[in-house]
Amino acid sequence: MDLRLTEAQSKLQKEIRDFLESIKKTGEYPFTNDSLQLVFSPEFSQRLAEKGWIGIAWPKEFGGQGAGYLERCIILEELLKSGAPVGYHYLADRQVGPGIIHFGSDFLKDEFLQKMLNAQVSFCLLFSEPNAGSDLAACETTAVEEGDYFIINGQKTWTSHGHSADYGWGLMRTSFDSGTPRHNAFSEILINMKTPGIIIRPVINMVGLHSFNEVFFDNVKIHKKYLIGEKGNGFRQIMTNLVYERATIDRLIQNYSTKEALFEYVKNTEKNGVPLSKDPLIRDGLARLEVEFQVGRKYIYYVTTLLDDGKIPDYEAAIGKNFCTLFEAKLSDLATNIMGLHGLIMPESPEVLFKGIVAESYLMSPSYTLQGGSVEILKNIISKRGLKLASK
Amino acid sequence: MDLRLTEAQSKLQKEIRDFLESIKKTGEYPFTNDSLQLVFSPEFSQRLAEKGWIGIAWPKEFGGQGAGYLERCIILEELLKSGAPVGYHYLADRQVGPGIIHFGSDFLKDEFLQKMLNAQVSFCLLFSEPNAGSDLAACETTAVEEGDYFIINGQKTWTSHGHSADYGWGLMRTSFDSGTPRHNAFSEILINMKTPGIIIRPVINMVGLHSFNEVFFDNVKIHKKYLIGEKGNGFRQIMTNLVYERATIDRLIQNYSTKEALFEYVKNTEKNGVPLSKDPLIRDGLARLEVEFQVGRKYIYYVTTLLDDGKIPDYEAAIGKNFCTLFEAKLSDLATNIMGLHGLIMPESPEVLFKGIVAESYLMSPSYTLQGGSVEILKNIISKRGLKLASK
Amino acid sequence: MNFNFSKDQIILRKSAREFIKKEIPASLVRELLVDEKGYSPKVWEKMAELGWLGIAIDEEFGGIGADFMDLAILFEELGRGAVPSPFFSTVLLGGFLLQNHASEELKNRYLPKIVEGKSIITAAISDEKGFYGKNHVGITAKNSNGSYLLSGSVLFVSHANVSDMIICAAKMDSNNTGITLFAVDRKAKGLTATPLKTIFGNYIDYSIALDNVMVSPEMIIGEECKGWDYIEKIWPLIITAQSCECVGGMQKVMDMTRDYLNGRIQFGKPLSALQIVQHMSVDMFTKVETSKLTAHSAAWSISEGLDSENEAAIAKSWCAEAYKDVTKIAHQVTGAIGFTEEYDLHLYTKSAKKLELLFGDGAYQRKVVADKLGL
Amino acid sequence: MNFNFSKDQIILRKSAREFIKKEIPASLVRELLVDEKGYSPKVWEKMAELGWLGIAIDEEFGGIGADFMDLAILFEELGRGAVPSPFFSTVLLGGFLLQNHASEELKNRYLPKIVEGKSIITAAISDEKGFYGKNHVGITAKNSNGSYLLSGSVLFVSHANVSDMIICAAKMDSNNTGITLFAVDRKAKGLTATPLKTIFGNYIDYSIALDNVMVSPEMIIGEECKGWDYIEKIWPLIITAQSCECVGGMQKVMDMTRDYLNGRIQFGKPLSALQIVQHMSVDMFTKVETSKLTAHSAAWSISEGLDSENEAAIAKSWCAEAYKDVTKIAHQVTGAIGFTEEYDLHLYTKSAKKLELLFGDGAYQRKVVADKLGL
Repeated sequence: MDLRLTEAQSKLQKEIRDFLESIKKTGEYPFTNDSLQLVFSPEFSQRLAEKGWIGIAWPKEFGGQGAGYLERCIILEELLKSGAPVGYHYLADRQVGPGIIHFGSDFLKDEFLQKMLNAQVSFCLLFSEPNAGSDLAACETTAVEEGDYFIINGQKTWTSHGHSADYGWGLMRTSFDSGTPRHNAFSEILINMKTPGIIIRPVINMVGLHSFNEVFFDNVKIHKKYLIGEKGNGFRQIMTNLVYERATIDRLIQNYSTKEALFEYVKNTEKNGVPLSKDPLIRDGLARLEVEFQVGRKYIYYVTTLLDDGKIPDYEAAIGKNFCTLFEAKLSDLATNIMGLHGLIMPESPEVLFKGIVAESYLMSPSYTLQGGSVEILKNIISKRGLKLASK
Repeated sequence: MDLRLTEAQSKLQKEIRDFLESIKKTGEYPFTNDSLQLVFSPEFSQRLAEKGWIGIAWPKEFGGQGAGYLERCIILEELLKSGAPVGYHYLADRQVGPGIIHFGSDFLKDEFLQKMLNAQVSFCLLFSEPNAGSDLAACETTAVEEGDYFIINGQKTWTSHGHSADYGWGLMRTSFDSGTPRHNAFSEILINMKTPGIIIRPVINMVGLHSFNEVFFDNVKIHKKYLIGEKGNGFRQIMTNLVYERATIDRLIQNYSTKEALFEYVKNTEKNGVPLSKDPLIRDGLARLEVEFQVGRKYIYYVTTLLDDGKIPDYEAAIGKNFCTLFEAKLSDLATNIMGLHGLIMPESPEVLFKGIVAESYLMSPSYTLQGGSVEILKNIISKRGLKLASK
Repeated sequence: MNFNFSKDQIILRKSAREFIKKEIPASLVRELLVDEKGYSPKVWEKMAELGWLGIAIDEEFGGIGADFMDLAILFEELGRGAVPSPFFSTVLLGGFLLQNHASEELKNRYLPKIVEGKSIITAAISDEKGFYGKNHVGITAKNSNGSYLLSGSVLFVSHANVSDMIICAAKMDSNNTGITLFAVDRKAKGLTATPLKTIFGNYIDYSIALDNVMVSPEMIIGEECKGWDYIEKIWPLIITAQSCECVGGMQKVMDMTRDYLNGRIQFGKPLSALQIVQHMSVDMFTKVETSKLTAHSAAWSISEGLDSENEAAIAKSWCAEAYKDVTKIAHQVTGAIGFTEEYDLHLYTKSAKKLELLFGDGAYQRKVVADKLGL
Repeated sequence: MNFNFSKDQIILRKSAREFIKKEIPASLVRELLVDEKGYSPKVWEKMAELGWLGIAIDEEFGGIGADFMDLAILFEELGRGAVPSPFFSTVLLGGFLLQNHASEELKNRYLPKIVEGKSIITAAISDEKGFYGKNHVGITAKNSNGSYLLSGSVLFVSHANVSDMIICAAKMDSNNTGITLFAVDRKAKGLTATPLKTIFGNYIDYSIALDNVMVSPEMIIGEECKGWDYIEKIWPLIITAQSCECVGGMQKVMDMTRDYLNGRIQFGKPLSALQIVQHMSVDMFTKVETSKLTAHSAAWSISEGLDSENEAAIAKSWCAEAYKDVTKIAHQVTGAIGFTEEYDLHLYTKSAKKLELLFGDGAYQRKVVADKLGL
C-alpha cells in the first residue's frame, strides 16, 4: 500500500494547476464558476492537446501518452475544480477513444484517434430513447443493411450536446429476427451528425438550459465502415464503455465550487455577531459533507488504480458513481438550506452570491443520480456482480 | 374537524391516570420502568377488568362497554406510559376478542368473551413458522380432520409468551388438495396450550430475555368447536386481525420512558458547565424526535377514528405502524449516542442511569421494525392497497 | 375526535381545485414565472369575485370573516397549483397585520380594497441577509420632526413591485430592541425595489432598499415598538399556511408520479411493478399522508384560537422537508423526463425549496420546538 | 498509488483470521461475555506466542517493532471475530503510552511482560460521566510529601480487574490545566474496580474509584503535566484501531447476511431475489467497501508517520456509523432469527454500538474534522 503520488505525478499535478491558473487569468477561454455544464471550447481543448493531456491514458501505439488512469484522474480533478471548458474533448478522452481502441477497426482508429488527440473532433452519445431509458435493450432505432450502408430510422433522446458535437456514438438495432436474443440485436455505429436526415430538437432542462436534445433519424445513410466492433455485439460493448463513464472523478468534483462557496459563506457570514461556522449544528453538517467527500474521493482513486491494474471495475465504478452523486445531491440541498434565502437566488440576479451556483446546483441535482445509470440501475448491477446475490 | 377529546373522554383519561398513579404507588403490581416487556399480571388485569377497561371498545351485546377505539387508545396510551403490566389481557383485548366477535361461533363467544373481560384467560399467537416468517402462506403446520377433532402436527415459532398463555390462536393448514389455492388452505383454531402433545421450547432473544418460544405439536387433538370462523378462511381472517394489531398506539408509546429518560438526561447533565440541552446539535436532534413523535401520535389517533367510523384501515394502519417503529429505532439510537458511555450500561449494573432502559431499548430495537409485519412487508401492502400501484 | 372536513369545507376545496385547474393551468404558471408582474391580474380579479381575497377579513370591511381553516384550504389548493400570486402577502401578511392591529383609518383605507382585489399588500420583515427574527430586521426608523425616516434593506419581499403598500418592520433608532410596523406607500420617495431572479420566478420576489423614506406617524400599524409582537402573533399562521401549500403541492406530485409509474413501461412492465419503485413511492405516500394530518391539525388549532406556536412549528418543520423529499423521490423514479422544462414536476421542486426556506427551514422551526420542550 | 496489501500483510491477515476462527469461535465469545475475567487466558497465551502482543513493541523489549499497519490488520481480524480481550487496552493504550513516553525503568518493568503475555495493562482517561477531553478527566492528583495522592473516578475502564497496572490520567491539583499520566498498580490501596454490565459483556468494562491512592513520582509516565499531549498523540491510533475493528466486524456481518439471504427461501424464492432486499444489501456493501478504504488509509498514514489526526477522525466517524448501519440493515433483512441469542449477528450489533461510543461517536469526531476545516 502506498497512497502517495509519485514524484512524476506530483509534478504533473503542479504543472496542470499552474497551467490552469495562468490560462484562466488570460480570460481567453470560457471558464465557468462551476463545471456543471461541460462547456465546448475547441480552442481550450487544443491547448490541452498541445500539452499531451488529452488521451494521456491511451496506449502510446495509438498516440496516447501511455500513462495511467491515475494521471488522467489527476488532470481531470484539476480541470473540473477550476471550471475549465472541457466539453469539446471530454467524451472523446473518456470513452469514445478507449472504445475505438478496444473495439474499433483500423479504419476507425486511423480516422478518429489522432483527431481526438488534437481536439479536432467532438462527440455525443446516442443511447437513450423515449421508451428506453433505464432499459437500453428496449431501443427501437433501427439500422438496416443496404449494400455498403446502414439506413437508420428512429429517435434518440437525452443527447447531451447533440447540437454541437460532430459525431454521435449510437446504439442501433441491427437484428430483426425474433429468434435473436435482445442482447445480440444491437450494434454500435459512429454517425456524422451533419448527415442528411438527422433532425435535432433542443430539450430545455428544468434549470432553463439547453443541454439535452432529441435526435430524429429519417433514412439516414451511414457507411458500414463506421460500425464499431462486431455487428450484434453493441450491447456488450456499451456495458464496458459505461464502466469508463462511471469510473471517473467528475461526479464528485463537478460541484466542488458549490462546496467551496458553502464553506466561504459560513465563515464570512455572521449571525448575532458570531460566524455561522461556529454553530455546532452547521459544523456537524459541513463536517459530514467533508467526511463523505473524502471517503468518495478515496474510493474514486481506488477505482482508478483498478483500471491501471488492467481490471474492468464494473461494480466498483457503480459503487463510486452512486456514492458521489448522492453526495452531490446532499451538498446542494444543505448548501441552499444554510444559505437560506440567498440559496434561492439564481445566476445573474441582483444580490446573488457566488454567481448563483448554489441555487443552480440544487436545480441540477435531480439529474446527478439519474444520468449514466440511475442509482437503482447501478444497485442492480452491484447486487449481481459485486455482492453476487442470487436473483432467482 | 374537531381534535379535542370529548368531556367524557377527558374524564376517562384523568380517571385512568389517577388510577394508575395510585395503584403504582401501592407497589402491589409489577410495573416496569418501561413497557417493552408485556409483563403478565392476572391480578393487575383483573383490577382493570373491574373498571370495565378491558374490552371497552367491544359491543355491549358481547359484554364490552360499546365505547370507541378512541377510548381504548386513551386507556392504552396511559397504561403503556406508566409501564403497567398489561401482558395478561393484552392480546385478548386487542385482537383475540374482536376476532371472536367478528368470526367466532356462539360456542366460542360463550366460552371466551366473558372470561377475557374478567381477565381470566390469556392468549398467545401461533402464526410464524421457521420457514414462514414474512410469507405466512408458506405455513406447514397441519390440522387434519378426524371425526370431531383436528389432529395437529408441526411447529410454530416466535411465539411471544407461549410459555405463559392459556390459549394459542393458531393458523393451521387444513386443506391438502393441491388444487386449493394457497390462500384457501388455512384455518384458524384456538388451542389450549396445556393439551397433551404440545412442547414449548424457550427462545432467548438478543437482549438475553426469554420472550419468544418455539411450540411443537405432536398429534395434538383439538375439538372442532375450537375452529374460528370458516374452514379455509383463516388467511383472510388473519389479515383483518393484523389490522387491529397494527392500528394501535403501542408501537409509539412503548418507548415513552426512553424518550423521557433522554430528555431528563440532557437537561440535567452538564458539559463544561453548560447543560447538554443547550447544545444546538443535541437540540436539533431531540426536536426532530419530538416532531416525529407528535406526527406519529396524530396519525395513530387518526387511524383510531377510522376504526370508530367502522372502516378497516388496512393501509393506514400499516403506514402508522411503520412510521412509529422507525421512530422508535431512531429514538433508541440517538439516545444511546447522546448518553455516550452511559448509553451502553444495562439494567441492574452499577452506575446505571434510568434503570438501563436506554441500552435495553437499543437492543430491542431491531425487533420493532420486524414484528407484526416487517417494514418491507407493510410497504408492499401500502403500495398495493393505499397507493394502488400497478404490480404487473 | 374527528379529522373530517365539514361539507362546506369540502365544497370550498372542490370549487377551489376546479377554479385553479381551469384558470391557472401549468402553462399559465410557466408564463407567470417570467411575467413582469409575477401574477395574473385577470385571475386576481376572479379570486376577488369568488370572495377569496376577503375570506379572512371581517364583514364590516366587505370580507367574509371565515375561520382560518377555510383560508388553509385555499392555501392547500394554491399549493397544488404551484400558483405564483400575491395572495400570501396580501391576504395573510397584509390582511392579518392590518386587521389585528391597525387603526380604523388604516383598516378602512386598505381592507375594503384588498377584498375587492384593488390593492396588493406585501411585507418586509427580514434583514438584508435574509435572516428572520427580532434581531434581524433590515430597516431602521429615525424620528425626524414628528415623522419617521426609514432606511435599510430587506432581501426578499414578495411582489413588491405590484404592491400598493409595503408593511415594513423597522428597528427604532431611539430604542434598540423595539420594532415598529410602518405602512409604507410603494411609491414613496426613496424606496426602490429590485426584482430577484430566484428558482421560482423572475419577478416574484424583490429586494427593497429604503433611503430616508419619510413616513408619517399615522402610518404606524398598532403601537410603536410592538411590531415584533404582532409578527410573532401571526407567525403560526404564516408557517401553517405554508405547510398547507406544501401539502397541496406534494399531493399533486404524488398523483402525477403515480400516474406516470403505472403508465410507463420499462423492462416489459410498468415501472410501478419494480419493488424498489413501489417502496420509494410508499415513502412519498407516507410523507404526504402524515403531512396532511399535521398541517390540518395546526390549521384547526389556529381556527379554534388555541395556542398554536408549537403545532405550527411542528407542521412547518415536517411538511416543508416532506414536500422537498417527495419531489426528490419523484424525480428519481420519474427519470430524465422529470428533469425537463416541459414536464410539470420542476414547478413543484422549485416551489418546495422556496417554501422550505421562506420564513425559516426545518432547523429554524425545530429551535422553537426545542424551546417548547424546555431544552 | 496502490491500495494493495503486501504479501507479508496478506499472510498475517490470513493466519490471524484462521487463528481467531479456530481459537475464538462465536461460542467462546458468548462465554467470555459472561466470564468473570472477560477474556481467555489460554488464547492470550497463544497470542503472545504468535508475537501479537509485542507486534508494536520495540525489539529491545522483546517485541517485533512492526509498523502500525500490521497492528491494524490484527484489529480488523479481532473485529471480525468480535473478540472480547484486553488486547486494545494492553497493546494499544498501554504499549504506545509506555513506549513513547515512559522512563526506561517503567519500560523495562512492563513492556517485556506485555510481550510475553504476562502483564495486562489498561488506562483510565475519561471522567465519571464518561466524557472525553482535556477538561473531562475524572481523577485528581494531590502532591503530598513527595508522593501523589490520586482520587476520583472514571466510568469505563476496560478489563480493570485483570490488569496489573492502570494508566491513570489525573488533573494536577496545583495546576488546573495540567494532566499527568500515572502508572497505578491495580492492587494499590484505595483503588476499587466495579464491573459494569454493558451491552457487550458483564466483566469487560469497569468503573474505577480512587480514594487517596498513593503513587510515587517515578510512576509518572513522561513529564508531569504533559499527559494530555501524550494521549492526543495516540488518539489517531486509538480511533483508527477502532475503525479497523469496525471494518472487520462489518465484513463478517456482510458475509453472514449474504449467505443467509442466498439460502433462505420465502415466497418460493431466495430472499435475495427480492429487489428491495438486494438494494438494502447494496447499501450495506457500499458502507463496507468504503469503510475498508477509509480505515486502511488512516492506518497507512499512521504507519508512514504522517499527521493523521484528520484522516483518523474521518475514518472513525465514517466506519463506526457504517458498522452500526450495517448491523441495522442486516437485522432488517434477516428477520426474527437475527434477533435471537443463538444467531451470531447480535454479537456484532453490540460490538458496533460499543465501538461507536467508546472514544467518541461520529459527532465527536466530526468536531475535529470541522476544526481542521477552519470552521
